[in-house]
Amino acid sequence: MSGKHAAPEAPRAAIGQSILSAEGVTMQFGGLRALNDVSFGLSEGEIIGLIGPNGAGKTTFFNCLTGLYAPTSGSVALRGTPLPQDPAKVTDRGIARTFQNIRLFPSMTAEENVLVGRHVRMKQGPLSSLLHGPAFKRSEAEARSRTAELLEFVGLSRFSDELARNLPYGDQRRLEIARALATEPSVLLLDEPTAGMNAQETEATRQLIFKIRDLGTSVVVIEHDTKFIFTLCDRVLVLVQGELLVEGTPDEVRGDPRVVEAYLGAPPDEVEHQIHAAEETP
Amino acid sequence: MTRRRTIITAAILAGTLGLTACGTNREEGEGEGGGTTAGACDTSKGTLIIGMVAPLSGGLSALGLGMRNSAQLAVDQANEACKVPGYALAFQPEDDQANPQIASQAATKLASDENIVGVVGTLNSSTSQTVQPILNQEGIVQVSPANTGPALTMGENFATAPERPFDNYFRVSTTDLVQGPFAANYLVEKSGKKAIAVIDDGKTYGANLAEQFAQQATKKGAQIVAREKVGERDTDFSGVITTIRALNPDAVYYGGEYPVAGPLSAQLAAAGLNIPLMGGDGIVDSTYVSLGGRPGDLATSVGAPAESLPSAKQFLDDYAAQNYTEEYSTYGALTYDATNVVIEAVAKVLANGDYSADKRAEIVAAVADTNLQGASGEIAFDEFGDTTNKVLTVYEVKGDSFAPVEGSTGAFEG
Amino acid sequence: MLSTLLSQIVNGLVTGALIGLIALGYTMVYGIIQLINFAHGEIFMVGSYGGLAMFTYLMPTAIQNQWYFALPLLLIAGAAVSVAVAVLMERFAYRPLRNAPRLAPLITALGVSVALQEAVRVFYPGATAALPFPKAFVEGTWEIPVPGGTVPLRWTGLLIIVTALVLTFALNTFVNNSRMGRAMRATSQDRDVARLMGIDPDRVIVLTFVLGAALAGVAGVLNGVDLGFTNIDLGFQNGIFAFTAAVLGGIGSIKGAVAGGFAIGLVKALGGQYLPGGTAYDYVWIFVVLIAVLVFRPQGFFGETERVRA
Amino acid sequence: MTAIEKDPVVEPAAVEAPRGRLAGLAPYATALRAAGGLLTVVGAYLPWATFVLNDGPYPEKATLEFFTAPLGVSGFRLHLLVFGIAAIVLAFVPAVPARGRILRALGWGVVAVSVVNGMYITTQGGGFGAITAADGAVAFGAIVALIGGAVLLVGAFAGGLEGHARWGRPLGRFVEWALLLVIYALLLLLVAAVLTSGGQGSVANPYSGAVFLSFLGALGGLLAALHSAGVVTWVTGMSERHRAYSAIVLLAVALLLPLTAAGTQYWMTVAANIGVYAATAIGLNIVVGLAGLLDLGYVAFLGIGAVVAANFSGATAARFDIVLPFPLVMVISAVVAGIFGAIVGSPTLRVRGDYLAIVTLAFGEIFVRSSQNNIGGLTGGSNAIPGIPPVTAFGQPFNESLTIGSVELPAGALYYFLIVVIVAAVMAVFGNLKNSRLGRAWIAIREDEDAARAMGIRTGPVKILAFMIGATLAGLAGAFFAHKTGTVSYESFRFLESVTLLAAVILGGMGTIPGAVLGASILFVLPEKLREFADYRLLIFGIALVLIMRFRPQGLVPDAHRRAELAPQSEPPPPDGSTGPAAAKVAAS
Repeated sequence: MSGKHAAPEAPRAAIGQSILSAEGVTMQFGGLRALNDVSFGLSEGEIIGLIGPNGAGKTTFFNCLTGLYAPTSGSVALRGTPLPQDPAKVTDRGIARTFQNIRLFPSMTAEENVLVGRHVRMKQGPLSSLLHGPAFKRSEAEARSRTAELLEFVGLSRFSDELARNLPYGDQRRLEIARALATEPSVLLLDEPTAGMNAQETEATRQLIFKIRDLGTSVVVIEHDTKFIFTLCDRVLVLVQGELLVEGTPDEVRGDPRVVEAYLGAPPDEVEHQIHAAEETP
Repeated sequence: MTRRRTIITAAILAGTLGLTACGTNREEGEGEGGGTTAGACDTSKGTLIIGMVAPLSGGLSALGLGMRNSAQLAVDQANEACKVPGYALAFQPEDDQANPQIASQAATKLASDENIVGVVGTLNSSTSQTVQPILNQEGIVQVSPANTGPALTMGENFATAPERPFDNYFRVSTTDLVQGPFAANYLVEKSGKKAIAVIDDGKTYGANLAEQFAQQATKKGAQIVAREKVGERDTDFSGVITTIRALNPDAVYYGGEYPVAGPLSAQLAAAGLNIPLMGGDGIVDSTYVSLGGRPGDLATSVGAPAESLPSAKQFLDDYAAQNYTEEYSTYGALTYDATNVVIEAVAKVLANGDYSADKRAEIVAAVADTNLQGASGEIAFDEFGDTTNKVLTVYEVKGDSFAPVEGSTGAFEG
Repeated sequence: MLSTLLSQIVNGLVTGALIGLIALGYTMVYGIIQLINFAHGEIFMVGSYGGLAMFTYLMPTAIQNQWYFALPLLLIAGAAVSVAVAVLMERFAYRPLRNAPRLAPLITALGVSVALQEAVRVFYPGATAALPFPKAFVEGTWEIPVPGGTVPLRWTGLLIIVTALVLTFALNTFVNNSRMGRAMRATSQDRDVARLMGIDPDRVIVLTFVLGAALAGVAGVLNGVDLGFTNIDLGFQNGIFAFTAAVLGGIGSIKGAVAGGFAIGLVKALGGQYLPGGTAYDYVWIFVVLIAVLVFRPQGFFGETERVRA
Repeated sequence: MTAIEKDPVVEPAAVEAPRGRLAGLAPYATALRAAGGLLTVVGAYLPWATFVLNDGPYPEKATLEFFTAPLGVSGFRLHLLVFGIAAIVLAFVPAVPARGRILRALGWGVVAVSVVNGMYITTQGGGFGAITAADGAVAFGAIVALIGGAVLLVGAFAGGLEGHARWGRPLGRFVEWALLLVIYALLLLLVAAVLTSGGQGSVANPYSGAVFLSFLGALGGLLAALHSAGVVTWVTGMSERHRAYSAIVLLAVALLLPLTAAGTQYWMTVAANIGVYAATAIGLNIVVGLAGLLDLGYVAFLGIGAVVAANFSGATAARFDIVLPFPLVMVISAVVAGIFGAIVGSPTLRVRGDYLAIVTLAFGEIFVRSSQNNIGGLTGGSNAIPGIPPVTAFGQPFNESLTIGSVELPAGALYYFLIVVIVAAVMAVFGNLKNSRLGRAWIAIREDEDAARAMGIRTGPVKILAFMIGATLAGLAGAFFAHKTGTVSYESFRFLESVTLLAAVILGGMGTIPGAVLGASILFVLPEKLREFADYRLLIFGIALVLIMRFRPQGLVPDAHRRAELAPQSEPPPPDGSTGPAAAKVAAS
């Protein structure tokens, strides 16, 4: 698919087969054009960063990818098959996401949150739910052991029975990732996974995302923290006012004057300074 | 905040109590209560209870509370007059919330008391449907002042193969089978109305009454130009009125009660339909006119007119003398009679012999043989437990109340 | 028949104007705090008893029969009682639940509704049954001639229509042009931002309840004057109709509430006349319309955007 | 009960410092506590009424004399005596954990008992003279006891409140089984005692309401004290460790109720009606409690089930001339109600929140109006469908009494057994579903519908399924209802009944298994025990709804999840050193 869809800028580092692609996605809200003809491709095992100033349309783009919004025009395809306009079906097909403003199920325990993530992967019909037969017990046990693994994976085992709302903020973000992973996605979309985290937590998250990538899941990350993005991603996309401005490796993007100007509307040296300042105060 | 509120609440409570405070009602208290222990009567053998099942709360409580007071009046009078030698009578009203299920609970509660000698009620036919079998199990007599559904005494096939389902059940109210046709005969034959619009409120009493009226009126050659329903909670009937207005009726027959009938009559006039409204005993009430009933409106009621019956006048005066908070309402006189039917039967049975639950069968039999001059007229029961008093009178609104129509009193004979 | 059709339309307009007056209260309260104030129908009912109490217990007999003195007094009394009850209700039942889960205030509203109705039944003398209401206006009917007959319109019905239109216009002007009205609109957009702008949301919310209740009280008295009686059941059915009207017109919209009221009135009148089942099912048609509107056009006639209520 | 409601379950870590002015009283805490207990004991022994009110026609039984007997320590005075002595003992024994809390509970109990009895005597006696001094008689029992209770409360607060006691390590399995057996047996006796306390209200026994309320006050104080002492938590923990065992024993215990003092036809009838509402409320609990969809027309499903059953019952007014066996009728009723549930639930695809509530209300009203109009000749219209024959099995009609060997079961006991089994089955359905993929999907939708969709939950079908299953359970109850009541009338299925069902769910606790049963029981038992207040029934009901929402929205038996919502500080997780700006951000997001 990467063949079909030529990237405008430098050739990407081909990590694996292309898995997710968006073609000319445009999203119009009344008179406001939130996304204008955005195209991109994601390969297996790749981590892509999506940056841009506030209101650039990053989250809108995520919503288009996950079927929450129906794009005004353009298409999104997973492994060449167009995706349905239904978040539930998209998740079933293998795309999972987290939310910018954490949306856990606050009054469920950490374990239950992840179990809900197992929803699409569990074979358990209503009748089976009702009767609690042997098949039910097997699927429940399987789901619980998988859940335990995932909680272990993100480092939240000890909070298994804790209500999501009572978790510390950083752990809530991690739990959201575990919940998304429970759907066994081939693509994971993370919307500002380090927002509100301190340096230590940010670093832990970076390692977590690498671990996820190593398991074979491709990742797209929205983040304001440019340092985080540049040290994490294989490729970086810059979205400005709904348009894809620049795409390239972290180094290419970092050096591109258009980015710097559009991103902060200020001369390059100042921006460099501000980017670093931003890293200090999350 | 919370503390302050608590203090205020406490203060209000204290104030309320304070208003009623200072002294006790000890003196009155000893004599009153049930109003039964004092007096000259011999009550050495104990107390017997007459129960009631009626809606004392909720939307129908106006009727239910009127029933309660009227029955209480009958019981109090019986005690004063030492009707049942050796026993005091007590009255125990139970709320059925106009709900068949709750009625069954109330009936079961009464039925489980050995000292219950009879039950007066219910108001709604649907509640009686659940009360009947429960009282029947214990052989307790039930006398309803208000049920009108024919099936209660004649079974579901009342028209074709009447069969009495419960031999402990009686009623002093006439069934729709009598009242509806009686009204039809009068309106078609005496008043000469040929195009009649029939409206009901969709409740058991009203719907059946209207149905029986319509059948008889058709038989007598009148045309039923419209058959409409108004909602239980409706207050503005202009829709119904406009519908029938186009059909040029010369009279309206309404199956239902006065709270709707009064305003309906007023709105008929307001829409330019100056035709009489006729209804059943459910609209014979002093407030019918104040709610909008017009001179010329007609109603049928059970028994001979009050003026010709001293007992009826007596009831009205006695009720007024008691200063009850609630009106006696539609079923007051009938409830008073129903209670007296039970009291008379108990008195007769216990004149020779002490009470025990075994006596209940005798009480039922005594009720079946009732012959009583009541506030609503002669009361006796036929083989189904229906009142044989099929005498009805037509009333017409004159001035601000219903007055009997001269010469209209009579029995329905088909 | 033309006269029947026109008569039903007139009936629908009278009913609709009344419903619309009540619906204004629903729509404003919902617009500001997203609460279906289920008890608003009872505020309407309480208003009619307020007017009745004024007439029965306070009014000098001399002016009881002079409607131009009596009617304004009745209206003021009805509105005052409604407002008092609504303010108490807001303060003690709803305000403590401002940030509670969304089911809590709705259930509270149900409780308030039951309690108000019962309180009147238990404590107002004679309220167990319907009570006559003074006919404090020109009695009689305007027979409007049309081809093939006449269309009767009670003068009191006309009074209701005119009052509803005038009050709606006044309310609309107030909300759009006054300082307080602007505060109301700001609060309905975003309570927190409004607070930052120096608006006291509590005051605005109370004002909303006051305005809605005053209109409901006026409607209660007018309804009594029109029908010649009042009862405690009035509130429930009219309240639900009014809510339907508010939704139909687009909740939050003042024009919409009244337009919705007229629409509901017409559905009831014309549905009872022309749809199968007749008047026995007119009530059902209103609910069918309600369901259809909520399912297919939840923003109503004048709703600007589709509100997704979570 | 009173005391429980006034005792929100907040568990502070350490001794809560006495508040405000009470702080100054801390040194005198022990003295105050002892004095309160002593006053209570004195109050119990003093006469309570200055007069002998003969209220009722039974001169020998129905007097207020038992309030005046100088040393008659029985009934509520026995409760006070026990509470007072307990308070004195606790005041001087420092080793008892959560002492302050227990004392507070006892204090509230004393206050409740003395207020109920005092107010009753006052209103019956016509003024304060009745409980003070009048006509040469003195009776300060109520006032002394009330002061005792108040002093006890002040003493309890002044000494500071500790956290709830926690105790009881897990014992051996068989020891715990035996203990649970004893506890559940006590529970059975307690239920029977509540039902029969004060006796059956009648003209012969006009004091039943007051005696019952006083008993409730004492019971509330006792339960609150036990809760403070950690007993309730301990028992709950034990029963959770042995869920299957507890379920079986509780079922057996419920089936034994007809053999207790409450085994009368009257209470069997009431219990069967409670069962109908409980089963329906559990169905509603799926819709409201789990899936978070408010349904204001729910009683219609009960009605649909009842109408279906009535039409296949052989009643004369039935539409069909077919008589089907009861188990089959139950299945058909449930299925038909379930289909209607799916129809009523279908707008959930497009409508959310309070709008959905109104849609369901509209459906409920359409049902009432249509059945009143006898739609399709199916509902009997205003005449209802009467004369539905009782369920029979092996030639034994369920509405009659039955003697097995030497055990005589009251009439209605068979219906009671049947409804207990039905309710148990419905509870099992609810419990199983709640702890399954489907149940978690419902809760997820309740918590955050968009997030649920993002987790792959097809919210539409899942929500409709909630309506369908809930309606099915209601339909099941409806079939029972038709035969038990014998009449199916539209009058049983009005809006107010839907509100009552909703109130049962909320009062008991949304989303919990025992909640709906408890709620339905309270909503039926209280009006039955307090029939003399029938005039105020709905007024109190309305006000109670408001107060519950205000002060205890989580219900009497809160769901573990929702309880946490209301007291988020319970057992905070160990800090992991990285929580920095977390709290503020959570609030902001």
